[in-house]
Amino acid sequence: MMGQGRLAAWGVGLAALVALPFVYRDPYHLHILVLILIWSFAYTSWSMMGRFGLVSLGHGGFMGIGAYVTALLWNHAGLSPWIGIPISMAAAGALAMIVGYPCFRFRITGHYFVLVTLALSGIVLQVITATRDYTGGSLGYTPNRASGNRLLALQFDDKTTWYLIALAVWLFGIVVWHWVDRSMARYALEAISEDEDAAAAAGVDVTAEKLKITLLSALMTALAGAIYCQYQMFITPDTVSGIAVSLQMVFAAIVGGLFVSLGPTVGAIITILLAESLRIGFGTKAVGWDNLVYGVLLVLFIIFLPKGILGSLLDRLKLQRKVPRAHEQKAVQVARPGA
Amino acid sequence: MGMQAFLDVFDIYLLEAVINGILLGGVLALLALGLNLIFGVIDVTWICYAELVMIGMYGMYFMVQYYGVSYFVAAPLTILLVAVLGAALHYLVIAPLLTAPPINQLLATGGVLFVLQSFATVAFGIDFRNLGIRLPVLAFGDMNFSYARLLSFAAALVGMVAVYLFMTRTFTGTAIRAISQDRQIMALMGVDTRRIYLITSALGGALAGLAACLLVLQYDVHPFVGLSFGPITFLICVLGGLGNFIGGFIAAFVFAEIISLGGLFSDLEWGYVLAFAFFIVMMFIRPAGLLARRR
Amino acid sequence: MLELRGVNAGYGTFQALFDVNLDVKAGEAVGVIGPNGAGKTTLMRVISGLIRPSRGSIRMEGVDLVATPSHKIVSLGIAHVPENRRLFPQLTVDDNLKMGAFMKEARDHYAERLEVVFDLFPRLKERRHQMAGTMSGGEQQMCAIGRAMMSNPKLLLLDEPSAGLAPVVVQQVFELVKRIRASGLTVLIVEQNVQQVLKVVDRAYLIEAGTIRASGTSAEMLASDTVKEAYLGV
Amino acid sequence: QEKKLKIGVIYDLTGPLAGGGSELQYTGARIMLDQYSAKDVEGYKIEAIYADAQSKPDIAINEAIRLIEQEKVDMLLGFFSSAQCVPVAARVEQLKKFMWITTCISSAVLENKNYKYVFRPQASGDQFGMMTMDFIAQNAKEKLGKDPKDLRVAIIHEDGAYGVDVAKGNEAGAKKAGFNIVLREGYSATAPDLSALVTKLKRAKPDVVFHTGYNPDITLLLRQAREQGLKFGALVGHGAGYGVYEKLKEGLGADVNYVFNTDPISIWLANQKSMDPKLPPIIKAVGEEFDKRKPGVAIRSAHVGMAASNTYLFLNDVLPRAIKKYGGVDPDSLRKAALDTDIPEGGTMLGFGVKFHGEGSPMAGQNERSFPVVIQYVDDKSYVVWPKSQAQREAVLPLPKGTTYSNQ
Amino acid sequence: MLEVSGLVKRFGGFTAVNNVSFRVDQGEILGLIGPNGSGKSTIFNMLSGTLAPTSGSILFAGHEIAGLAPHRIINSGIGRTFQIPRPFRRLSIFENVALAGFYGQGRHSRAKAEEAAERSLAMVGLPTDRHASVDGLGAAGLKKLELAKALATAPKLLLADESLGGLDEAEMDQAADMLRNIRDELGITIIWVEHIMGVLMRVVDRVMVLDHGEKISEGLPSAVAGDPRVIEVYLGTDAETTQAAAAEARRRAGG
Ligand SMILES: Nc1ncnc2c1ncn2[C@@H]1O[C@H](COP(=O)(O)OP(=O)(O)OP(=O)(O)O)[C@@H](O)[C@H]1O
Ligand SMILES: Nc1ncnc2c1ncn2[C@@H]1O[C@H](COP(=O)(O)OP(=O)(O)OP(=O)(O)O)[C@@H](O)[C@H]1O
Ligand SMILES: CC(C)C[C@H](N)C(=O)O
Ligand SMILES: [Mg+2]
Ligand SMILES: [Mg+2]
Repeated sequence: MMGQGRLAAWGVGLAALVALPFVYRDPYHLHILVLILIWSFAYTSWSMMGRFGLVSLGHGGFMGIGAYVTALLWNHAGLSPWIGIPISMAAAGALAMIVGYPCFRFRITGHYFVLVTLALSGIVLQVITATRDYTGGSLGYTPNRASGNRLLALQFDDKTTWYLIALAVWLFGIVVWHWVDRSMARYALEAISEDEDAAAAAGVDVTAEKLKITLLSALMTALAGAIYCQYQMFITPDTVSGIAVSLQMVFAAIVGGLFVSLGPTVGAIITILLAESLRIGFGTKAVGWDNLVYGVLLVLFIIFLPKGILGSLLDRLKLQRKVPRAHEQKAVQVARPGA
Repeated sequence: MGMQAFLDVFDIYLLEAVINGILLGGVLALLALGLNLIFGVIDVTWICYAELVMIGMYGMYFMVQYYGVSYFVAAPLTILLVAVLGAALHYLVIAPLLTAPPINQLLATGGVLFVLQSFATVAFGIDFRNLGIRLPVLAFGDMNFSYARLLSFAAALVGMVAVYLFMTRTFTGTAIRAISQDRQIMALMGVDTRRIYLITSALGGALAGLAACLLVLQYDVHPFVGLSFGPITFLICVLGGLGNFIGGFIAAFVFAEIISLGGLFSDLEWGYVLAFAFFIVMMFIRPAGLLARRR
Repeated sequence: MLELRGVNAGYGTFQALFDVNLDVKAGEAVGVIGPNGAGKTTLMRVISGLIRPSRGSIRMEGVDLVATPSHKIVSLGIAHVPENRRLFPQLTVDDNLKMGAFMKEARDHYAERLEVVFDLFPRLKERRHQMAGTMSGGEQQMCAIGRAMMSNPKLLLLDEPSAGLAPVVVQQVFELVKRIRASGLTVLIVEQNVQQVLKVVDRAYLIEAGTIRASGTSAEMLASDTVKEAYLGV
Repeated sequence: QEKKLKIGVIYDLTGPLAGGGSELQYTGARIMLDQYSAKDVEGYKIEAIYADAQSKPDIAINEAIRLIEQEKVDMLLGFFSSAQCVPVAARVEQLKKFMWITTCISSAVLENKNYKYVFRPQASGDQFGMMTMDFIAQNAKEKLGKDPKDLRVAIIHEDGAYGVDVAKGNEAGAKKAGFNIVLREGYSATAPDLSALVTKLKRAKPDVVFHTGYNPDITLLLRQAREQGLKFGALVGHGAGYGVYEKLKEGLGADVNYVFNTDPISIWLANQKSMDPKLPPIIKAVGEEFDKRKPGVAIRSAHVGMAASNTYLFLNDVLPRAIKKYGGVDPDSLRKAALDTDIPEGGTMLGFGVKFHGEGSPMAGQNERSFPVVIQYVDDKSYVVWPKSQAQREAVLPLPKGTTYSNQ
Repeated sequence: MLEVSGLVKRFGGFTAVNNVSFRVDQGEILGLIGPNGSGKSTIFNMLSGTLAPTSGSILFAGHEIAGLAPHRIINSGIGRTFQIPRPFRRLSIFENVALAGFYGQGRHSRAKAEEAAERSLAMVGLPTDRHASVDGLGAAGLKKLELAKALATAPKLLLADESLGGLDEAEMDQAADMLRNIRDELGITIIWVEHIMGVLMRVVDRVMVLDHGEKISEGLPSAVAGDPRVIEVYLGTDAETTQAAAAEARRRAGG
């Protein structure tokens, strides 16, 4: 139900974004922009699941697989990322299925789900580190420089090219988000996140619906990992996998706003810009203070804007429409006999 | 596998590894105890639990090394300090979020983790600090037992039993278990929910403080020491069954044995990979924890 | 014993009670009836302190309840059996009962009270180690009443105690109300089951859209046109 | 317009590596840079811009790019961790900027990369590893009373870039010397428990343990080794954590006695007689400045001197030549000036000479004349014991009877 | 259309449903009564797939459905309501029902689902406005919503669990009429669990009584209401009113 006005706004915004690198050429700022776009895409991918209460801390694992599998295939098997990326996505998807299926089948939800997936990113990180003979371990890994066709190798030195690639990928993420948002699957997933039994009684195949969204989210996250790797031309287990990366995704998505399409993007902008500017601002004059301030600000954001920056902003803009009171209701839940 | 090959791997050092596992288990069990109380019982997530332990370890370090306070005086003070910290954490961060979705709590405390780490960096510097107390070693022939670890083991055992009794036998304990299930209705029971939360958070903090007092005997303190323990402590709580103290205790040992024996076979990381994988498998076999009966 | 004067209350911007006046005398059983959404539950909540009135006064034996923190209201002798039971589903029956005796005054008589409750509901004794959440609806209702009885209250607030119960049990519940009353307890009871409740209470109030529409003795209420109208949609 | 050389300086000031030695390196480099920013070099003012990599490679990359693109620095200097050097060097090369590595040692940074603009006066990790093996090999028969083939050695290392690289050198050296490698294993520097590793060491019964690690893990390992009763004849460490004596002492107490450490020589221990006479006064000045900045340190860490010396080398030798001979501070002038460097042994505060491997060599950019030395901590002092040319005293080998880990 | 035989459900050592067999014919309304905890909801949970039976067989329209996943059972034509309403509060009333219409009927088309939603909402008397929030519903509204959701799945058999609990008398009568309408107009077979005998007996064709997980009586309302065992364990002094209600129902049916 996108109004004409909103459609127009999107169009103008997009045109401006596409035009940007041709007008503004500061390489460092473009670098930050590319990073923001890639991470926004990753955060959006995470939020596809997260918004339905499927809080996964395993996405660091998917991202790591996307990055490492692509790079390993290129270096060891000479497979172009154009083939390597789909394979890496498939690998991440397969892993998501392997962990997701039993999780959903046996009703592992809430805290338990968070922790099972946390173990998953732990495992991926440790495996990458432990197989250092192939992956370089914690030293990190660099895809070989292409000797031939740059396009085939998906390696570009030009920031503008990368900016456009990242923009396209990001846009793709937003489009998928909206596509899910407007599908019946959203109803089903909202229902599942509230009450699985009741959703099943409405005919929803709970396991299948959860698996579908998990698969989608994992595939997208792996793509984000692969793109990140191609752009940075260097990955380490700690920057693309593991619990810290997973937490970073959750953070940004929540800070931005989990329930609006641009929320994770706003989250990426805020967290990355905040971290950069605090670090640069404090410099080496007050060592450590940047992270301290950053942490305090994050905590304050979460406490005072529980729906995220964008989410709270939009709420305030449309006060007239009644807001669903999902969590207020939670405490009022009663005992359920026979459930 | 031939007998000889078997013996090549499982020689007398196997026993040592088993014992190492038990002792490490004591350490992990001690860490898991307070987290289990907070996380499992009142259903509030403290991602920054290990960082509270870190602050406690700094407390011990400064009291003992800088101000020359005796270890036995510093320990209760540290426990008190971290208990206050736990209560403050609740009051400042968790309480405003009690009605928000659980993920917001998880993240807010994740932010606190950041804050505590960088606070420690700013306040105490990046140096690794060591208490410099070296306890003797108990030796039996070729086998040795670390006193520091024996102490943790004993503290974990005593702590576990005490907390278990407190939780099941006392009215306050029962109230603590009830509070996550229906907060509103607690007032009808004559329970001041704020008080219960405060007691629980302080108790959780105190247990973190206790862990700090014992860990500081074995580990250097630095702002990132929590990273070594945080995730694994979480997994232990879940493996044992959230809120199940006996389960958590046992899970700590199971984990420690896997790490210890797994590390004996192959590289140390594989011990962790194995432990993590075991955790995932167990989640499917016994989703409600090791000791839970299958539904 | 209990006295409400000009009580207004609601949820956020929504007002559910308008200038409610209500009295319960010691030893009395008083019923509150009214259609769905009339504000009966709100009335009970406002008495036990779960929500606060925006205006008006509530006194229990002269003590101002509005000024009393909600967790202290129980120790004044008010026990509330909330609508939909609201047990602690993950605790055993025993532990639920224990929570009912949380107050200092009640803890000391825990064992005695437990006897009393088990006498009242032998079923609870059989099931004392079962998780409350897995019990049947009726069993849960017993547990909820039992829990309230644990605090040895002077005034028992019952919010639709017969909802979802089998007919025999409904009768038992009303029997129980009678017995509880006979033992000297004062009861304020909200019910949909008008016929039945009017048999056990001395007086009743009819509440509609947040205001008291009628009140009187049971007999008066049974005969009243207002009641018939409200209930039979005539 | 004023002529200026802007140098971007990156070390870790926060995060786990900061305490592992990076902050000391930063202090060393800064002492030098502060001195030079007061005067000017051949008409060029020196301006240093500092950044904290927070012990994370991605932040190191970001800061490198920012300093180059945003602050428009002419070159980068610093880097403690090889895990940061590897990607940053690749970036810098791609951007055709000049990079002067004072510290990070992994051979992987330069090996087969054929960089044109990246230079490292510092010895490389596998050199560290080979050096210690050589040291033991030369002493095996005489001091340990064993033929090399009977000598049981264990190589253990933290599994980051630095540990892995040193271990690689260890292994090559051990093969060359014909030692019996009874255990070779890596572990994560953040592991909460190393007892399984200690058990494996006990089982392997090594005569010499070669260890590469940072600080908390070294203390944890040795502490658990003591608790589990591990015995050996000698322990040889390789820089990083072993280079910070204060912390070792704090964590291990008297057990730190007789531990060996391989590092570029601490400038305060270097043999000043065979050194270029210009240098001793500078060493003294650095020492005094360091004491001012960090009062009350018993043994001035090798880390400080390493960064100071390597920074000095650039400012005093490479830079003036670039300006005078090649006309400026652009990357190509700096590069040509660096390739011209030819300093004989004794020409740096670290004792070694400087000559860089040129284009076409597999280690292009690496100083071919650098070497580390082996020192031994004895009673709160450190002494150079190897190589012979620098040695200040005989090594105490094996561990004397009665010490905690002694297998005598 | 439904044939249940030897159904058993144990929780740990406790047997909640013990060897229960019964059948329901097309177009029938079967009343299922019994004391609290006698296993009624548990049987519903097994029929709808929420719980897997410990043993026994459930034949629905000739197919074995025991132990199938709930969504497959719903898709095969069994709809249910929950004793305690379980709405999805993050969805609007309309979306709640449209969801059931879409997934409950095997995910055909969105248009069809929305049409089903409109029909069901109208049937139970809830607003068909697309944005009306669930939060505005009172107890009665929530019960209606439960029913609407179940109807939207286009069931052949409807399992109604205590649809009247907590309703006032006027609403109760309305709801009872609604159930009968559903059967009469849509031809949906119904099993109805209820404790309010006065209403139940007027509507059902046949009654089955459970006690302690076992079937103790089955038959026409009037017969069951007179069964001494049923009176003892379930009806108590309510037996007379129940009898009266049953008798009146019979008279109406006959007349
Ligand atoms: N938590 C709440 N938030 C907002 N409004 C509420 C809340 N609880 C009740 N209401 C509203 O207050 C009004 C009175 O509700 P109350 O529960 O007191 O009615 P009741 O007479 O007990 O009805 P019932 O017979 O259905 O239990 C209703 O319109 C209801 O929608
Ligand atoms: N998950 C469970 N675990 C253990 N016992 C259970 C479980 N679910 C139900 N029970 C028990 O099974 C018995 C039957 O429960 P059920 O909910 O089917 O009763 P019911 O006939 O629907 O009762 P009511 O009329 O009160 O709703 C009860 O004694 C209940 O305690
Ligand atoms: C010896 C140390 C200065 C080496 C450094 N930590 C590195 O990673 O290369
Ligand atoms: Mg009510
Ligand atoms: Mg039931």
